[in-house]
Amino acid sequence: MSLPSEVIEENKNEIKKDWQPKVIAFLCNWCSYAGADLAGTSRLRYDSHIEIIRVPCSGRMDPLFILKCLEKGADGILVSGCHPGDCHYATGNYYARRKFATFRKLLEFCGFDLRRIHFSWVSAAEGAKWSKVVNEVISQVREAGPIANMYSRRENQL
Amino acid sequence: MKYELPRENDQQHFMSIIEKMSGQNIRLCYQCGKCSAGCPICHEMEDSPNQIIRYIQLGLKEQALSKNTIWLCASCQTCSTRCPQQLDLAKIMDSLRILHQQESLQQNIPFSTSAKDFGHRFYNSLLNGLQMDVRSNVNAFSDLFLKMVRHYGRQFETGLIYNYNVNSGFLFSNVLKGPMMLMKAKINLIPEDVKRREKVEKIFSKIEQLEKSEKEKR
Amino acid sequence: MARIGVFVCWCGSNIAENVDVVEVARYAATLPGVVHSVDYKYMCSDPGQKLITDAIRTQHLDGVVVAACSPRMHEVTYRRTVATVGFNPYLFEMANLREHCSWVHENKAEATIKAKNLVRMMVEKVKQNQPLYQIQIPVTKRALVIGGGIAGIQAALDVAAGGYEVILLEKDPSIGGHMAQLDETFPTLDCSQCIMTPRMVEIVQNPNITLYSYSELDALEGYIGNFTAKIRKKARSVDITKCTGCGVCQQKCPAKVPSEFDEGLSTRGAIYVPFPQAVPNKPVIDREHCIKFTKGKCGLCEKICPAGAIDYNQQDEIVEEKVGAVIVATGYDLLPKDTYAEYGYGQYPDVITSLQFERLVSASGPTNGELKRPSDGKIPQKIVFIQCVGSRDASQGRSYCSKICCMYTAKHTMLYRHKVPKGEAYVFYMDIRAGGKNYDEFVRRAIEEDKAVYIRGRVSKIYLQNGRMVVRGADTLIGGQVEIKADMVVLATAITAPKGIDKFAQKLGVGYDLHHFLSEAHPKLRPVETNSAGIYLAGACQAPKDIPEAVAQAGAAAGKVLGLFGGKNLCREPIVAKVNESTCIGCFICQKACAYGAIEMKGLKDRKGNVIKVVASVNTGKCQGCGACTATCRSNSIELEGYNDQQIYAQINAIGFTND
Amino acid sequence: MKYAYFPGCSLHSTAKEFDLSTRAVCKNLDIELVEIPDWICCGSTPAHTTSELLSLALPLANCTWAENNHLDVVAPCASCFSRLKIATLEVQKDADLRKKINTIIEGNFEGNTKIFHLLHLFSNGNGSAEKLKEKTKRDLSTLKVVAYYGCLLARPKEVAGVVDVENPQSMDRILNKAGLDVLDWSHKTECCGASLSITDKKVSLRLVHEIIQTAADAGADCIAVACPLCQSNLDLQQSELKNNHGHKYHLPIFYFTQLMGLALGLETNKLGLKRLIVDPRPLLKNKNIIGIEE
Ligand SMILES: Cc1cc2nc3c(=O)[nH]c(=O)nc-3n(C[C@H](O)[C@H](O)[C@H](O)COP(=O)(O)OP(=O)(O)OC[C@H]3O[C@@H](n4cnc5c(N)ncnc54)[C@H](O)[C@@H]3O)c2cc1C
Ligand SMILES: Cc1cc2nc3c(=O)[nH]c(=O)nc-3n(C[C@H](O)[C@H](O)[C@H](O)COP(=O)(O)OP(=O)(O)OC[C@H]3O[C@@H](n4cnc5c(N)ncnc54)[C@H](O)[C@@H]3O)c2cc1C
Ligand code: SF4
Ligand code: SF4
Ligand code: SF4
Ligand code: SF4
Ligand code: SF4
Ligand code: SF4
Ligand code: SF4
Ligand code: SF4
Repeated sequence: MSLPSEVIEENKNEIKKDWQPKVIAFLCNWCSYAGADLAGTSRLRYDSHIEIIRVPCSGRMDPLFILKCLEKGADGILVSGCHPGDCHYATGNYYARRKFATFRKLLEFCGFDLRRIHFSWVSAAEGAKWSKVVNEVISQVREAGPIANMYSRRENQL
Repeated sequence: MKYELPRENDQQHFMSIIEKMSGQNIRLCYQCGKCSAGCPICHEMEDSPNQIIRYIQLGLKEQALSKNTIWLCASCQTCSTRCPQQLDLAKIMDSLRILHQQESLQQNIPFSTSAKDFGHRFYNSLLNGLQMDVRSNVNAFSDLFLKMVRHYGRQFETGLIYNYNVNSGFLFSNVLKGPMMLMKAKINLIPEDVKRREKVEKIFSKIEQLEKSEKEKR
Repeated sequence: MARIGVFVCWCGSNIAENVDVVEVARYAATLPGVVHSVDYKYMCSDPGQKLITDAIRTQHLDGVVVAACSPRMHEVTYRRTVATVGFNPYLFEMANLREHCSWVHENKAEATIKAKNLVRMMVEKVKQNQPLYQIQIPVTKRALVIGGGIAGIQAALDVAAGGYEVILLEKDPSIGGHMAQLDETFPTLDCSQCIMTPRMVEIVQNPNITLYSYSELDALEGYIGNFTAKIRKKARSVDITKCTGCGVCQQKCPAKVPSEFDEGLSTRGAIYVPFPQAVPNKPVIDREHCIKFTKGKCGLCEKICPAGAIDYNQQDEIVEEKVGAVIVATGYDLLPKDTYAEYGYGQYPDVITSLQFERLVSASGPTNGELKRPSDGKIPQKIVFIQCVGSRDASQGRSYCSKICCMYTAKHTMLYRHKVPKGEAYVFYMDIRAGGKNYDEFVRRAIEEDKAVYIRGRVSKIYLQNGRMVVRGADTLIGGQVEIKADMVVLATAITAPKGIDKFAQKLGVGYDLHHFLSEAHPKLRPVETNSAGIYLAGACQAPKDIPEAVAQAGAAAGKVLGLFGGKNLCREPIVAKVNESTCIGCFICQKACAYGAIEMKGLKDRKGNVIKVVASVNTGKCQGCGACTATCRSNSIELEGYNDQQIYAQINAIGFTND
Repeated sequence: MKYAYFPGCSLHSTAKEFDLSTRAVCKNLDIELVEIPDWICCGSTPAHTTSELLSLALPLANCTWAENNHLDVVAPCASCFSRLKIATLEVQKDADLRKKINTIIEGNFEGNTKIFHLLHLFSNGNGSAEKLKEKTKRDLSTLKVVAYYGCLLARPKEVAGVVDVENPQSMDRILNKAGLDVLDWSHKTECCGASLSITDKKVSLRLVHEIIQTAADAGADCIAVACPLCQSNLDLQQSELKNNHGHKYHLPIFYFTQLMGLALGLETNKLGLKRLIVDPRPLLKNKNIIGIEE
């Protein structure tokens, strides 16, 4: 992983006082994106430190997207798709799930803090679930701290 | 009839005890009755096998353990083989019997091999034995059987049948067969000599200790 | 250099209350490539839309970002808007500031930062967008219906009524399917053949319908609107153009074969018409059993046929038909009764299946409608019906309910009582499933008026005692065993998917479930579509169904086909995968990932026409735009238009912190 | 072929004729049986309805010897077979349990030994069935027999190793090879209630009655069994049916090995025919299978 130098500069060692996490979520168009819309329509409040990238299907997810996000300074990742059996594209979410599980193992093997990486199933009707998932994910990412610290720790070890 | 259904917790508890003992998921039973339909002993049972499962599902422990059903079950496995939900009912029956014994809801019939005790027991059985039901019969038989094995290393049928009749009170029914069997040289008058008797005794006592300590842990 | 326009919407106060929209618009203007940035109260109102079209024209924009509500709300609106001024609709994107931002975050400062981030990400994405054009697929307006049961017949008639040509394919010598075998039908007890035969005749009379009976599908190629079906017309050994249907041949044929139509309760010749009302009413020779074909002798039918229609040398014929849509209506099978050893293993002749019972009571059946039992022809005075045989039985690997057997068993008890007024009918059931209009009333009638005795419990064994069958079951309501001495036992054996349907489904590219019933695209909202565009389902091939449901679904499938044929061309969103042929290494891993079979092999040729390389190629008719292939390709050679790697990476690259 | 032989308590007492005929037939078919020295009782039903550990420890104390001597075990008693097989299956599945049992029995059982019922020896394709057919000396084709498997030879499926639990065939096939007229019937695997014969006689009598009656209805002259408990239950209680159910039957209950022995032409006194309660000799004489004086 190449490191954005300015990030290292800024966050040399400890958490800056006003640090806020940044979580990137990849949502499938048919279920989770619609679920997040519903959370909005229902005015369910949740932590704002999450930004959503729309993909047609969780099966579109390439693990490299996740690495790229981390490289760009995201502190946590959430991938969310349809429930098993409900995939708009029949099997996409199974693929995603399988790929994701393997990928997580790999990250774990590399000593990566898994509190940063999450997968969930949220349907178009589950606005409340979406807001709950977001809050849970973000609170875990908060515990894990700024990703930059991880990079700088690595740097120090080298 | 009216049953007070136990609170969810108690209910779970009894069902999960049986589930743990038998390794069966009791919730699978959808009360189709095929087990009872095929059970060769069903006629004689106070409650049919599927009803016993129902009691377990509802957490009605008293009901499940107090019926003669669990003692009449011949372990023939017909039910287990044909159950559409693949429940091993015979195993559940085993578990209920074991639980019953463990909880000593029923006092076991004592047994001794000494001549003096025989006489004593014989006399006692004349007084009380006649009212005994299947439950105590089965218990008595199992008990005696195992004590024979423990003592001799093998089954000693003459002793078993003699003792059983004496103890159960059904004094004359099977003893009558004795002479006929002897005539055919079917059974031995003297127990066979197993050299490892002490070893067998050791197995029994070890298990006794193990189970006792496990029970205490619970 | 890009020329992007950003349009930030207030949505009245919906967005503006929690997001500083003016600030967002100001910020957007600072982003590289953004040449125009405004905010407005209601962007989707007419004046709002005009703001956009005017800007496109005056500012010569090559990208548009509307920062407003969810694209699921207004993406279509704005695509239309920008298209009115000749702007490519796929150069437009939306940032979701309402559902994903203002409505869910309270802190205005935080929400404004987030809004800026979202806008920045979209601006970066839209820079990567390429003009895309709707895919126009020409549609062959002819339909293929596979399976000539009631579902297939109904579907064929409905599509034909819409004025389109239909090809109806039936593997058996006659159409009719299972319904033709039934006696009277629930819930109204009208005679099955009386209501069915007219429709069968209509099939041959309708000029829009071509019937291929005794024919099978060899292959189906192509995609929605453009299928090619290879159909094998099996050799009938009878020239149906000459045959007059006089039937002499089948009367004289010396071979005796168990009749499929009568479920083995009667025999037919090797040359035969399956039943008198068959359509077409022309015989076929069953070569497996014909003495001429097996032993080289006989030839009787050829000698006696007055029309000279017999042709032993006929060959299978392959025909190709071009169609635009396919309706699959291949129906069901019944579990054979010999699956249950405890129920007599097919050893006891008087233990029969429900379909055999239908034949025994049918006026056209082997006993002319007199209910005589198979073993000795006696009229059974006591019948036991057993429900759920092989259904709801995990130990048999079938945990599903067959859905129709509760109803037809109730019907059977009625038919029985109508034939044998003093007879006793017992039914062993687990639950009675009679959900439907007038269905439960029907079952109650069987119990209350026709005196069927319902016993709640399963049967464990049937055995012989003094030559009489004893049925041993349980009545769980009284909590004990019951035994009934029966003259006849009818097993409501499970409805199963036809044997070999899995292979057939693979041929079509249609999914199937654990039990080999064909899979619909969505159980509630797309119940007649499959995951393969242009292929639809009707009848019991999808799940056990009774006639009303099979007919309703057939009509629905026909409706879908008519909808497809009604438009000029088929328009598809251009969100499809595209292969980079120069980098594709032809590994076809993408093919495995595609649930729609949209990825095909394509040979790249040099000038002389030699194939130099085989690469993947996406059939845009089949591709549904899921992107599974894209995520799988190891050489990055397959991209999903609209969500390609550059577009997603552009968004990711833009996630960094807002600087001001 | 060499096997560790576990006769079990019954074959040393009530079922001596099963032991005798088994040894005689195996000898004739070149199968060597080595009796497990100093074997102990398998615990049978009482053990497994009382304590799971006991029901595993007792059988495995015997199997250990066989395993140490690299022999598979054969047990003629269906009950012993079932207990032995279940015990090995259980400890194969659960290594912790195996360790526990090993400390109890003070031995080391790995779970490698295979457990066979005697029926399997003649039906598992090792050629002895063919040998039986070749060596057949007496013609038994006039003898109408039904094969009775009872519970434990058919159930549970994994233990009994049968293809069709409702209609097992192994004994039918052997008897066929031995030249008998084997009839189909419906009570092959119905329980005879042997385990209740002492504790609740009324029940077991009724079951015995049903089985005997169905066999007679099917036209059988006799019943073949492969389990000493079934045998003694059907044989002993038959005489009492008259008192309790008003029917008198005279169906000899053979061990299938006795019928094999007859077919192989072995001397009748080596097969223990006299020891059966329902004396089979009149029937056999009647059918000219054995001589008047035998
Ligand atoms: C005993 C019984 C009684 C019933 N009674 C009633 C009743 O009273 N009322 C009621 O509403 N329903 C009743 N039903 C249900 C009824 O039979 C079905 O609902 C109906 O037949 C379903 O029609 P279908 O066209 O889907 O399938 P089917 O009737 O099975 O027709 C399928 C057709 O497709 C053909 N086919 C199969 N595979 C291929 C292939 N690969 N290529 C070409 N052709 C193929 C078959 O030959 C057949 O002609 C009863 C069912 C049974 C079993
Ligand atoms: C408690 C409950 C739970 C359910 N759960 C499920 C479930 O989990 N899954 C499932 O598949 N189904 C479920 N259903 C069933 C489901 O609700 C119905 O199948 C479905 O809604 C039927 O849709 P419909 O369009 O036929 O009727 P409706 O939803 O009733 O729609 C009829 C419409 O017509 C309008 N209308 C009525 N009369 C007139 C008129 N004269 N002029 C103009 N408009 C008129 C009505 O206002 C209404 O909008 C459930 C039903 C209930 C009651
Ligand atoms: S057969 Fe199985 S599912 Fe049916 S009632 Fe008995 S235990 Fe329950
Ligand atoms: S195992 Fe017991 S409950 Fe089951 S069928 Fe046999 S006797 Fe009945
Ligand atoms: S475009 Fe969307 S956000 Fe803007 S006014 Fe319309 S509905 Fe509201
Ligand atoms: S005899 Fe000839 S004309 Fe008549 S039905 Fe047969 S084939 Fe057709
Ligand atoms: S040739 Fe074949 S079909 Fe014709 S009559 Fe002979 S057997 Fe029948
Ligand atoms: S429809 Fe009725 S008989 Fe058929 S499987 Fe379902 S419940 Fe059983
Ligand atoms: S597009 Fe990619 S995955 Fe597909 S064949 Fe080409 S290289 Fe392989
Ligand atoms: S985008 Fe989806 S449907 Fe299209 S080719 Fe790729 S995997 Fe198949």
